[in-house]
Amino acid sequence: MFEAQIKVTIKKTVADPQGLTVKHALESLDFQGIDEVRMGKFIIVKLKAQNEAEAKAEAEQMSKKLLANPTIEDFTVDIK
Amino acid sequence: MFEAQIKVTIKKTVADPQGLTVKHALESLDFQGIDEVRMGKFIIVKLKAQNEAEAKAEAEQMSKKLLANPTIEDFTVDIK
Amino acid sequence: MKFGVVVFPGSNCDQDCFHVVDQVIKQPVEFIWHKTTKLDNFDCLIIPGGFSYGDYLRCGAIARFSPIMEPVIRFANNGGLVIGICNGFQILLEAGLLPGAMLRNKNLHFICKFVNLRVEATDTPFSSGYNKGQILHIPIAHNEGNYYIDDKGLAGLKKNNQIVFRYVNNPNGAIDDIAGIVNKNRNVLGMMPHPERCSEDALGGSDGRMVWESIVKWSKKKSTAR
Amino acid sequence: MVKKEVYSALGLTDAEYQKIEQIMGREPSSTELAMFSVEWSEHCGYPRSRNLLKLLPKEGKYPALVGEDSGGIIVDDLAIIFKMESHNHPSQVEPKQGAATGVGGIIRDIFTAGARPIASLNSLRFGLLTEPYNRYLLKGVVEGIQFYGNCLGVPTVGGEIYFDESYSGNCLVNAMSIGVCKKLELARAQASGVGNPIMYVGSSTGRDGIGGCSVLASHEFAEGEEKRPTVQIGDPFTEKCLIEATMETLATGHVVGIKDMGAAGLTCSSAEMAYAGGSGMEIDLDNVPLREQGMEAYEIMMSESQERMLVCVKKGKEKEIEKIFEKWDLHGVVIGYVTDNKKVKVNYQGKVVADIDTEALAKAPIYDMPATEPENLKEINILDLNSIPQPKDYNEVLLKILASPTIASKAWVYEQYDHMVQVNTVVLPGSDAAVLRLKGTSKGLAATTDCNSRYCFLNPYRGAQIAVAEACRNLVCSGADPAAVTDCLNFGNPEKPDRYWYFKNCIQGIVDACKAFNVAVVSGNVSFYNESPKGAINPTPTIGMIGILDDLDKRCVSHFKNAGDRVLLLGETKEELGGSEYLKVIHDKVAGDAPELDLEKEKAVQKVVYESIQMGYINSAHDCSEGGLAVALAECCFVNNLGVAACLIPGVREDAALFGESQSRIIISCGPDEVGRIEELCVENGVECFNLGKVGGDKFIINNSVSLPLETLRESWGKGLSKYV
Ligand SMILES: Nc1ncnc2c1ncn2[C@@H]1O[C@H](COP(=O)(O)OP(=O)(O)O)[C@@H](O)[C@H]1O
Ligand SMILES: [Mg+2]
Repeated sequence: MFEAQIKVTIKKTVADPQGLTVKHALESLDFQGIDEVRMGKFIIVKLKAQNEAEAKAEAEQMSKKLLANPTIEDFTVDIK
Repeated sequence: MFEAQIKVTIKKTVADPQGLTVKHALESLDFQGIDEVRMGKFIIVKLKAQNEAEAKAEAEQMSKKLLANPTIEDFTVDIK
Repeated sequence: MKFGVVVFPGSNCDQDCFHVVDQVIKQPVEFIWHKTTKLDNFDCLIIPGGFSYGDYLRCGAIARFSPIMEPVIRFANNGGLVIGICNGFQILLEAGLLPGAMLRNKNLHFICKFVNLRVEATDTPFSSGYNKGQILHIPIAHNEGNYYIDDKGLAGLKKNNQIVFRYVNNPNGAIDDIAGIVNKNRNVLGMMPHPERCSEDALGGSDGRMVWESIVKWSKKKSTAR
Repeated sequence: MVKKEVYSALGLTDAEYQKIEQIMGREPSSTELAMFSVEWSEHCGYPRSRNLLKLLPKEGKYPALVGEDSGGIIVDDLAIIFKMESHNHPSQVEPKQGAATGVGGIIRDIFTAGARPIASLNSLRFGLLTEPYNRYLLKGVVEGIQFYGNCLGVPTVGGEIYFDESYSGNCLVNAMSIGVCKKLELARAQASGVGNPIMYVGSSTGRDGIGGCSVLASHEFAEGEEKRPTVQIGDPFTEKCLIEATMETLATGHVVGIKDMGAAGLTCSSAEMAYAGGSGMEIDLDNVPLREQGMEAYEIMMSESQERMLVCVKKGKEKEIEKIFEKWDLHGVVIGYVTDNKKVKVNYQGKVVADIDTEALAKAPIYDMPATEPENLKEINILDLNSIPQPKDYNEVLLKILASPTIASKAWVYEQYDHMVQVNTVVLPGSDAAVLRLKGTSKGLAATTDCNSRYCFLNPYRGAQIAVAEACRNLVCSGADPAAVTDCLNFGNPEKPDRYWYFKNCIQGIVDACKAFNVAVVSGNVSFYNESPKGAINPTPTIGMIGILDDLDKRCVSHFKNAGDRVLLLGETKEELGGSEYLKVIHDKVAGDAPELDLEKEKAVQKVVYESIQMGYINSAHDCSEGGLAVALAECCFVNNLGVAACLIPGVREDAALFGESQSRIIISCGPDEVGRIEELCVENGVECFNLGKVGGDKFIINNSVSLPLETLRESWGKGLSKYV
């Protein structure tokens, strides 16, 4: 059993309204020196696979097909 | 400038209907051998700090105060 | 002409669209369950609003893979009329029938209220009954109606006159105030506002009714031309 | 021997435990003990309130259905089912999910009665928004309601929000839902017919909301494993599928009974369905779909996992029903059968884990609680108006009151709710009551929730009467005939006699007012123990009410429509300031008595307005409530941007004339030609009618007291709430 950790983030070129709002919220809580906040998704998929490479390939397929929207999002997959 | 990567996950004991729905969706796309899917948040905060330890402490404070909901969520902070 | 309303689990404006077609413009209409794999002789498909699959991953992302979507795509590619409203628009984007994507509303809140829309293109089957520049009073109700497309895509939309509706006062941050677009072939429309919610005077206005009537008129013309 | 700590932690008293042993004739198993503890709790069994709830009228001018889980009325061949329920404590801990599951629960109560939900409302109370946690609660609760309700496609069409210190540490979230079906399609919440299968449908079961029962873990089971009770998470997508699947299931005609697994989950639904059907039930927990591993029997029986129901179907039809749930990707499994021995028998892993008489379980003991008037109330009730200095600048005072979050525009809230889906909402939020059309008829339905808890704190009997009267008034202003009531009674700890005194008097107030208006109380809910370390909340008997419009076209809204229309005030303005928003916001005082209320006068005013609307005499009608005449008049102006020039009511001091909250008053506007007709109606019915002035312009003027541009008023009123969020 492998655990794929998939991080989906909004592309750099696309504005992230949620990140912007969270940044303001943090600042109003007196956190200083924040340059930028970006909000994304963190998806854990536990799956059976022969080996790590296969698990990774599988999780990448899932991300490409469903978990991320290529028009606005990037993703990375880590296997734990 | 440091980049704090914050992963917010739903506590193990708390139901995650979103994860369940995504699991079904992946299965209907013919991905097999999935044991579980859990949905969380991935937040990137770029911030100024004296050093890594300070950046981490700061990001942990942010998570505690705002980014994660301690009643139902856990979080981890990595500094990149 | 025959309308079909596609029903996904979580669709919640399906009955409203059905009601308007059936009771207001009085045309034949059927529900189409999302597990259906064949479409029989529909003239116009409505992909209704709602929260297909709860919008749990991303709006429209999961519905896009429902069995019905293959025949819907084929239908569209053969020139059939498809109108996606709200969640239906999001599904059409995910399915690639229309370009772009939706982001969260700029204020991060669900917004339900009447807004003003400007009709930008009347050379589509869905808007031919309006006048160019006409202002429509029409409800929106969405969390993610902040339309996004990259610069090149936006230039393409403009060049081909694909922008059908713009907000007069942008409520959600959508790029270039875009509220509704058609594909290049002009037979697929996606719009965030809900024409089915303002097709009867009792509901505070009937500015949306002409969307349905335009479709019927276009369809009649087409069948007599044939 | 079961340790005292265990049953006490479950909330059972020594006497109750002894009674349970006596019923069982032996020491109860842990599962049985847990089952008794929830069934006899206030939440399910109402031991401390049943005696008083019995007094609520069950009959009124519309045929009433006072039933098992929810209630309703019959209108022609339709049944209109509605109920209100609290989710206060879960919302205080986790506002988004607490409010979301509150909405989910009440909606399940409606569609398990066979009625399709057509509208929701909510009544919310928070502490002052100057405190960050209260802002967090407000945002979270609204987020939860929109998240759940919008996804379901049930429009949230109305409600109310008040802010008061007494709710700091204990917010109130009362959710109301309304559904409609053909009278003949009503479903029952019962199990009967020996051998009929019992099906579990919906989501799987986890350790959600097991609450106090977790002590059983330390009682009998090994430590170590994480068995902490957890927050319930709402899953509106599943609920939406559950609604559709349930409607399809009921349409087959194969359903004997159906019940939501709400509070106390499987325990409550199994025991109460069997009891209502006069039968017994045997269930096998091994067949219950579980979400977590290693769950104990008591955990499965207590779990409050959401989006689940129990259905009793006719023998041989289970496969057909299974198919429907399969279509919607939901669990639908047979977990047991109806038996004839009037017991609930529960098996798990080859053992009988519970075997209890249904009646003993379903009939919680009833307690007579002592009630005494709070010692300091008489003192608080004293208000010498001479000690209240009259302000100099009424412009400033009006702006300040309009900006009070309790009074200010609630658009920030209701614009986050989809209030139009289902295309029935013909009067949108922002008026006195929401109005929905009833498709397929020419009729309409109006709905409102009301309660001024400050009045109830000062005078519980009259405060509760006012809540009912105001709800009726809001309906009448919308053109509806007030039809029936649901309530949600939010109070402090009933074991404290002063709290119970409030409870008792509020109920009496509701009883007498409902009788006066000839309306039944068809459903309701009690929420006790609403206390924080600082004390109890204000007594808050929220009234939810629906009204019927015979002719949908004869509906009315609260805002002015035409420049040149005349503005009349119906009803008498007295010199009273007790419990007013003015006294609180401007003088920082909660004192005096609640405004006076004469139910006969109230009925007369309502009759005049109702008839005037029916005759088509008037263009708008708005109830004068919190903030008094000046605020109500301002509210009439905003929607269509129409100003007003009005004169001052003579005979009372200026602040009372502007901001006093005298009851039974309605502001109407009408064409100049109709004034005489309305005055005539007033004379006939003995109602005071005062010619206030004229609609028009872009200014808001009240004699020499107030003169402001309408825009200035709108600015204060519009941002009063939203500036905090
Ligand atoms: N929590 C809420 N949810 C939805 N609508 C609300 C809520 N609170 C207030 N509203 C709406 O805002 C409007 C004003 O409410 P309120 O000030 O209580 O009116 P009134 O005093 O006439 O009863 C009403 O239409 C009401 O339904
Ligand atoms: Mg009110």
